[in-house]
Amino acid sequence: MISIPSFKPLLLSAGIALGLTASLSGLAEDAAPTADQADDETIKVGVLHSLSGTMAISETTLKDTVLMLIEEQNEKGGVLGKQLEAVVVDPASDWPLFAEKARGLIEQEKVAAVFGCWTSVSRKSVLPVFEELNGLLFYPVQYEGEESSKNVFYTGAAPNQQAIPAVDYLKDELGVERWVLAGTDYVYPRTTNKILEAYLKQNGVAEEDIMINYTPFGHSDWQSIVADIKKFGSEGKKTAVVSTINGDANVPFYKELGNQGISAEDIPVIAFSVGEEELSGIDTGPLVGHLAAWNYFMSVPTDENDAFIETWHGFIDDPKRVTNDPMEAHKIGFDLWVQAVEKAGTTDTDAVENAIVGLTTSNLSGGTAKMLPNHHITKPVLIGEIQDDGQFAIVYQTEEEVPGDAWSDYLEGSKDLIGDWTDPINCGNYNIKTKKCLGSEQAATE
Amino acid sequence: MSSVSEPHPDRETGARADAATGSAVSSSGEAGRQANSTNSDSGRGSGRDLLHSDRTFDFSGPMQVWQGFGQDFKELTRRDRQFNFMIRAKDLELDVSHGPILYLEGLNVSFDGFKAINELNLYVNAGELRCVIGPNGAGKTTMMDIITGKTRPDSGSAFFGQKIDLLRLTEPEIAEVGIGRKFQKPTVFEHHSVFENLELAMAADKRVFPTLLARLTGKERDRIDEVLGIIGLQEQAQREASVLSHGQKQWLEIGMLLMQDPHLLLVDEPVAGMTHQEMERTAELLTSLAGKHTVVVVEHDMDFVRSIAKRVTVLHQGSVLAEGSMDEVQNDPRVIEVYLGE
Amino acid sequence: MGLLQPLKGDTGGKIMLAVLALIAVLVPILNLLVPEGNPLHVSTFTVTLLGKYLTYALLAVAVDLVWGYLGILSLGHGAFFALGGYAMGMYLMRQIGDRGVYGDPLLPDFMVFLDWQQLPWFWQGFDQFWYAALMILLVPGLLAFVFGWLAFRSRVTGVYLSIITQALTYALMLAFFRNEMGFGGNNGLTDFKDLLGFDLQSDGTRIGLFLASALALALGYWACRWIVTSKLGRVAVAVRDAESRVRFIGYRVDRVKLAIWTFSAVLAGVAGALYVPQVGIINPGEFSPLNSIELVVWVAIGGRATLYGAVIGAVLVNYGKTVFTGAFPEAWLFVLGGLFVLVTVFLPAGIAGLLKTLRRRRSEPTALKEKSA
Amino acid sequence: MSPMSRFVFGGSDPALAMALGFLLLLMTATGAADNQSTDPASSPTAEFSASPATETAVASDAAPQSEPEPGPESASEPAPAPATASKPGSESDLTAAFDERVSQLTDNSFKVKEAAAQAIAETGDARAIPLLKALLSGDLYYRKDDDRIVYVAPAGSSGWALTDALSGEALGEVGRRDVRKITVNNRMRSALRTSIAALTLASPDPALRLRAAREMVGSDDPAVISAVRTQLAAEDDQQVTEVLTLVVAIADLKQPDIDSRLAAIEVLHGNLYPQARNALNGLLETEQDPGVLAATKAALDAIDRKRQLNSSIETLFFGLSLGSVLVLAAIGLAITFGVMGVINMAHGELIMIGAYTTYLVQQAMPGLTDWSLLVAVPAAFLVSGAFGVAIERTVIRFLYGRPLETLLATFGISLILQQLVRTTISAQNVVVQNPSWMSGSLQLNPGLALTYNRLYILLFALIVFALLLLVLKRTALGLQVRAVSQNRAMARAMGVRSARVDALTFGLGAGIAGVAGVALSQLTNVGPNMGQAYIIDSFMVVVFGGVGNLWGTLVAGMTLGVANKLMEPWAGAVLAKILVLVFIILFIQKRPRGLFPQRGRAAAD
Repeated sequence: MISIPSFKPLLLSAGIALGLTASLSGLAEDAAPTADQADDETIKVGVLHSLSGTMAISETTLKDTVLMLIEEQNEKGGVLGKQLEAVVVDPASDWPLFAEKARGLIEQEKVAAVFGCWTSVSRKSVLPVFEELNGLLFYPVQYEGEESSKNVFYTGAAPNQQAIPAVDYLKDELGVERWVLAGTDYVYPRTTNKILEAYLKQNGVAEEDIMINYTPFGHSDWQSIVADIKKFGSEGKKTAVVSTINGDANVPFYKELGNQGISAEDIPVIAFSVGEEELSGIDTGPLVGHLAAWNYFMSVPTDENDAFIETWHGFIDDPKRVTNDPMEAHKIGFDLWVQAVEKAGTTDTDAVENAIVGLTTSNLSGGTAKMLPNHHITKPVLIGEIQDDGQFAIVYQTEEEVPGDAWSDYLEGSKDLIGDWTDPINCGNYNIKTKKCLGSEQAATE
Repeated sequence: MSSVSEPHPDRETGARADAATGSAVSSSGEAGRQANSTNSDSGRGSGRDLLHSDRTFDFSGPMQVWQGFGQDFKELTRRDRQFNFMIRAKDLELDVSHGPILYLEGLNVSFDGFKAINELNLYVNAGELRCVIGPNGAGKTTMMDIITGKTRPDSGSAFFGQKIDLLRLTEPEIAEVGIGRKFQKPTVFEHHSVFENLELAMAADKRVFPTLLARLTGKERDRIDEVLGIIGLQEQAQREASVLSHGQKQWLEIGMLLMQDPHLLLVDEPVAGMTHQEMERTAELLTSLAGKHTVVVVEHDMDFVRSIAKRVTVLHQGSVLAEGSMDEVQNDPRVIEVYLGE
Repeated sequence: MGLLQPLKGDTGGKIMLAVLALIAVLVPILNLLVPEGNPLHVSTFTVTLLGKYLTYALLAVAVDLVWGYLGILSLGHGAFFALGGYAMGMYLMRQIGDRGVYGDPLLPDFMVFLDWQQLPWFWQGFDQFWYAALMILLVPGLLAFVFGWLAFRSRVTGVYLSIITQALTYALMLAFFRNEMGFGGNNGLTDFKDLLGFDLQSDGTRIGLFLASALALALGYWACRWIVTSKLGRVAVAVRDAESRVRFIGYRVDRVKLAIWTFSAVLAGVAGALYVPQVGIINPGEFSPLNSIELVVWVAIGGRATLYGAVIGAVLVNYGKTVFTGAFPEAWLFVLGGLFVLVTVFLPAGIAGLLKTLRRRRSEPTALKEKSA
Repeated sequence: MSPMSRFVFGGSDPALAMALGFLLLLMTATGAADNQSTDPASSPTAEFSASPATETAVASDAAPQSEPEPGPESASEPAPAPATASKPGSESDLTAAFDERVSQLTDNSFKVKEAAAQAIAETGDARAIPLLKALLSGDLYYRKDDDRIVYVAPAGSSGWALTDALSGEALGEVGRRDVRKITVNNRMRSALRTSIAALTLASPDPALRLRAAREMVGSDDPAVISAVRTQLAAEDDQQVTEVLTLVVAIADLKQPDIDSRLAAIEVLHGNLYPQARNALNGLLETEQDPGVLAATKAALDAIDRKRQLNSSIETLFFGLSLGSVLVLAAIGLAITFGVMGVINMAHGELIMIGAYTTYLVQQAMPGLTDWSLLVAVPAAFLVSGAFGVAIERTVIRFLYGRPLETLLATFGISLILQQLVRTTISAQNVVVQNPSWMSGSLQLNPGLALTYNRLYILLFALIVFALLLLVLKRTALGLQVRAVSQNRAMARAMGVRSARVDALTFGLGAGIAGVAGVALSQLTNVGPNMGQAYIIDSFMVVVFGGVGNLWGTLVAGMTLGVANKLMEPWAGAVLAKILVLVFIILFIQKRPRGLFPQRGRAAAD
C-alpha cells in the first residue's frame, strides 16, 4: 500500500518501532536492576516529590527527609531483614506527570510504598492510580479533608486538627471578634474557609464581621488587599487574619503587612501553611508575634525532637536547615509503615493496610500518633508565635491528641460521612445515617 | 477592526446594497471614502460598495451622507436587495466605453509633511502603453501604490474604468478586478518553484475553499508552459525561485503578471539589472502586450523608454509635469530644466 | 492512490506513518497476548505513555501547520489543547454519576463541596458523548476563529501576534484557576471512571485509547499533508514568505490564515481530548504559557515545516523527559535545556533537517527526482 | 560551523570566566560569613537591625547589655534610687514585692505573666522599664536550675553570658540549653507596650513621648487618661500635644455634660485616627442630644470625605508602584527584545540572578544590611551583565535574523539557569533582608501611609529608566546600538564592530534585568522560580508599549499597573488581571504595532 520506492524506509521504520517500544518497556528495568530479583535483597520505597518547578521549594526537603529516614532504618538493619532502597523520581510540579510517575513507581519499580505529594491536586492526580494498582501512599501535608482512600494514609492535619483549634485560640485568648479569611484560590483554602465560616457563624459571629478574600497562586502584589485588611481591622473590634495563603505568595504578603505597619498586636495573622521552611525565606523581624497553627514546631522542647533535629542536620550537613511539620508527618508515617510491615511480615499492600490501623508511634512533641481506621492519625495542635529568629514560640498546645476527621462536621455534604477501613464497614465514605457507602464502588466492594 | 471605532457610512450594508444594485445614491460611499482615506490601514478586507453608478455626484459633501443613511435604511428593508458579500469583485464588468481605463483625479498623499503626490491628475486609455518617467521622489511608485490599494490618498479619486472605485477596494479585490503589478524590487516566492510561482499567480477563483480543492487542468498547464516560454524559464521550471538570477526574477515576476491576465499592468522598473538583450526582449514583450492589455511602465532607463513608448508622462514633485510623445516631452523646457536641475 | 497523493515525496512522513502502524500493531499484541514477566511484554504503563506521546505528537503537528507553513508562531496552542481536554473531562465527570465521593447523581464532587445547588448551564449536555465530541471540535475552533478573525483582519503579525496568543492562553489559565468558573479550579477534573461505558482502568480501554490516538495522529497528519500539498498550502507558504505580494495577486490573506489557523486549533483540541482520559486529569496548568512555548520547542527540535519532524520532536523530547526525570531527577533540566540550545544552534532545521541532508548526501539524484515528480 | 564554533569559545571564555568567577567569589565570601554569622538561636537583638524603625528604637534602648542599670535620667519619674544591697525598709518592701512579681514571670500561663507584668509596671520601680522592654523584645530569660531571671548576651560561639535582671550582677557563662526564654504572647505584648508607654510618657525624649502617646490613643483606662491630662498640661512638644489632646478628646466623648462632649467632637472633627472615627461611631449609637448628634455626624462626614481622598490617592500610588515593578522587569527586555529583536525567554532568570546576587552580597557583609543594596545594585548589574554577555557570545550570536529561534534557545537557557541556582545555592527560597530605610512607611497623615520600599522602588525605576535613556541617546555605545539595530550591514560598513556592540547591548539589557532583580528582592521571594513570575508580564508590557521603544515600555508599564489597581477593588485581583490581558489583546487589534510603533529589527516581520 505504501508506494514502492520507499521500501528501505519500511525496514528502517520497523527498526524504529521495535526500538522505541523496547526502550520504553525496558525503561524501568534500566533504572533498577530487574525488578523481580531486586525484591529478594531489598525493599523499594518510592519518593514522589517535585524536585523542580514551583513546588520544588517545599518538596525537596521532604525528599531528603525520606532519604534520611531510610538511611536511619537501614542502619538499624532495614525491614524484615532486608535493606530499604529509595527510588526517587521528579514529577516536576506537573500534575499529570505525578500520575505517570506514580504508575511507574508501582507498576515498573514494584515499590512497597510511596511517600510523596504536597499539593491537593497532585494527590488527586495520583489517587486513581494508587487505587487501581493497589499501592500505598503516605501523604504528609495538611489538607482540606473530604477524602479517605483505602490506599492513602494522611499523616498531615485534617482541618479539625488545625483550623478549628486555631480559631478557638484567637477567640478565647486574644478576644478576636472580626475575621479576615484570606487564602489562595484552590481547594484547601476554599474548604477550610467554608468550614471556618460555618463554625464562626455557629459561634455567633455576624456576617459583616467576616471578610473572605481569595488570590491567585504566587500572588505578589498585596498592596490593595493589605490596605483593605487594615481598613477592615480599624473599625474598633479586635480583628485577626486567618491565612491559608499558599507558599510563594506569603513572602510578599508578610512584607507588605510589615511595611504597612500592621503589627501582630493590631491585627494578628494566623497561618496554616507557613512553617519554619517558609519563614526561612522571610526576614521575620517585622513579623514577630504573628501566629501559625501546626502539629509540630522545630522549637518543641522534647528530647525526641532534639534528636531528630540533630540527625537532620547531620544528614543534610547544614546546621542552619530547619525542620517542619510535614517532615514530622513523614517521620510518623514512615515509622508506622515500618511497624506495620514488621507486624504483617510482608510488604503486601492489603496485609500492611490491615496491620497498620491502630498502630501507634511517638511523635516529636512528646505524645503518640495513632493510625485511625479512616487512615488519618491523631495529632496534637500547637499554636506558635513567630520569633525574630524564624522560629515559633509555642503559646498553646492541646492537652491530648486530636483525632483526624476525614469528613468535616461543618459541611453539608459530608457531616454524616465517616471513613472506616476496618471490617465490617471497610469504605472511605460511609454514611452513618443511611448506613451505607456512597459512590466509588471499588470502595464498597473492597 | 477599525470599523469598530469609526463607523463609516460606507460600512453600512445598506450603502453597499444601494451601490450593488446600482441605485443612484453614491454619496454615502463617497463621503465614507473621504473619511476613510485619512488613515491608511483602516478597513481593509471589509467589503464596500464596489460599483459606483454615477460619477456626477462624486464630490458631494457630507450633507449627502445623511440622505445616504436614509437610503441605507430603505435598502436594508428591500426584498430584492443583494448584499455586497454576494457579488465578488471579479463579477464587476469593466466599463471603458468612454475610452480611459484609469482615471486619477486630484490625488494627494503626504507622508508626515512631505507631499509625495500633489493634485495628481492622470488618465490612461484602454489598450495604450504608457511610460511614466520622472526623477527620484517624483511619486511614481507612490502612484502605483495608490492604484493597487497599498496606500490610501488623503484626497482625490481613482477609478478603474468608469464604475470601479479603486479607493474602496482592498489589494486582493483590486487584483481581482484586473490590475496586476510588478514591483520595483522583484518579489517572488523564494521557496516555491518557478512553476508554482506562476500557478499561484494564475487567474482563478482565489477564495479559500476553491483554492484548497483546486487541481491543475490541462488547459492551465498549457497556459503556464506558454508563459514559461514567453519568459524563457522552461529549464528552471522546477527550480526554487530563490536560486534565480536577478534578471530571471524580473522575468518571473512579469510572468506572474501575465498569468494574472489583468486588464491593466503596472510595471515598475522592469529592466533594472537586465542585460541589454534581456532588455530588448522585455521591450518586445511589453509592446506586444499593449492593445489587448493596458500597460503602464515606470522606468528610469531613457533608452528603454524611448524604445517602447508611444506616450510618456513626466511626473515631478507628485504631479504631472508634462505629457506627450517622447520627442515632445524631451523638448519640453520644463522637463529639461527638471532633469538638468538635478 | 488518491489517498496517497498527499504523501507523495514525503519519505519522512511515510516512514513515520509506517512506524505508527507497526507500533499500533505490535503494542496491543505485546501488551495483551504476551504474558507479564516475559521480556517482550509491554506494560500498560508503557502503553499509556506511548498514547500520551501520540497526542502530544498530534498537537505538535497542529502547531507545525501554522508555524511551519503559515509563519504564525503561536505561543497559545496549549489553550486549544486544554479546551479540548476540558470538554472531554467534563464528559468524563458526568459519566462518574453517583459514584463520586458524595454520591451526588448530578453534581461533580467539587461542586458539591462548594455547595453549588444545580449544574451550571455550560455543563448541560456533556452527559451525551456526541455533544461532548461536538464541543471538543467546536470550542477550540470557535475561539480560534474569533481570535484569528480579529487578529488577521487587523494584520497583527510577527511577535505581536505571538505575544497576544500568549496573552490569550495566560488569561484562560487565570480564568480556569478561579473556582467560581465551575471547572474545578486548580484541582481541575480528575478521578474519571469510564468512557462510553468502558472502564478507563482496564487494559482493554487503555489499548483502545492508544489506538484511537494513533489513528487520530495518522488522520491528522494526512489531513495536514493534504492541505500543505494543495494549492492552498502553496498559498500559505507564499504568505509566510511574502505576505503583501500574495495580496497583490488576489488572495485574501486574512481568510487563508483564518481557515488554516482554525483547523489547526481543532486538531489541537482533538489531541487534548485524547490526552485527558489517558493521563487521568485536566487542570488549568495545561494553559500555562510555558507549556505552549515548550511545544513550539518540540516542533523546532523535530524540524519546522516538515510535519513528520514535529512528530519526531514531540516524541523524542517527551521520551527524554520521561527517562531523565526518572534516571537523574536532580539534573534533567540541564540535559533538556542543553538539548534545546544545542539543537537550535547547530541544527537550525531540526532533526528532520539533519535526516534530509543525510539522505541528500547519500543519494542526490533521487532527491531531485522526488522534487520534480 | 566548526571554525566558527572555535571562535565562539575563544571569544566567550573571558566573559564566562568573569561571570562564574564573580559568582564563586561571592559564594566563598558567604561561606566564610556563615561560620560566624546568625544561627537560629543567636541573640535576637542582632536581628533587629533589619526590623522597622519603631521596633529598632524599642530594641536599642531595650538592649540590656548596653545599659544594665538605667540611671534616673532615662526613667524620669519620682522614682526611688536604683536598687542596691542596702536600702531603707519601705523601699525594701517595694523591692521585695517587685522581686516577687518578677519571679512570677517564669510561670507557664500567660495570664499569670500578664498580671505580673502589670504589677511590675505599677510598682514604678526604676528597674521596671528595662525589664519590661527586655521582656517585650524577648531578651529576658531564666535559668532552668534556679529560675533566676536574667539578661543574656552571646558569649563565645555556644555559650551565653548572664546578668541577673534584679541585682544586675554578672552570673558568668552558661550553655544555651541552661536558660529558657520567657515567652510573651500578643496580648501580653500590647499590654506591655501600654505599660511601658505609661512609664515613658514623661520621658524627656519627645520621640519616646510621642510613641507613648500614640500607644494610648483610644485607651479608656481612667488611670492612663489622668496621666495623660497631667502630661498634657506640662507638654511643650507640638506633635505630642496633638496626640495627647486626641486621647483626651476620645475619652471626653463619654463625659456627662454636653459641652465637653461637643468640645471633644470639635477636636475629633475630620480627625483621621481610626480610633477617633470608631469613638464617634460609638457615640452615634448612644447619644441622645440632637445637637451633639448633629455635630457627631458632621465630624464623621468630614472624616469620611478625607478618607475618600486618601483611598483614591492610595489606589493611584498602588497602581504606580505596581507599574514601576512592571517597568523594571520589562525595561531590560525592551533592550534585548525591543532593540535587538532577541525573544529572550531567559530574561526572568537574569532578574533572578540579580536577586540572588543581592542575597549573596548580604551574606558577604553581615550586619551591614542598610548598605548592602548600594553594593548589590552594581554587583547585580555586573553579574547579570556578565551572564548576558556570556549567553550572547555562546548562543545568541548564531541566531541573528532568526528571532523565533532565539526564543527556543533562550528558553533552554532559562531552564539551565534555574537548575543551576537550585543545585549551587538551594531549591528553597532565600532570605533577602530589607534595610531599615526601606521598611515601614511614610505617614502622610494618620489615615494615609505610603510604604517606603514601594516609594524607593518607584523612584529607582524612574532613575534606571532615565539612565538607560541617557546611555542610548548620549553615549557612543548608544549610537552604535541604535545603528546596528536599524541596519546591521550598513553599520558594519561604517566600521561599527557589530559583534562587540551586540555583546554589550545584550549585556546591558541583562545587567538592567539584574538591577531589577535587586529591587524585586525587596518585594517578593527570591527563589529559583522567581523569574518565571515576571517573564510573561514583561513581554506584555514591551509589546503593548511598542517593540523597540523605551518610552512605550515606561508608559505601558505604568498604564497597566494603574489600570490593574483601579479594577482590583471591584473585580478582584484575578479578574482584574484577566481584563488587563483581554484589553491588551484588543488594543493590539487597534494598533498592531503597540502604543508607540517604531521600526526595529523585531518590529520588521
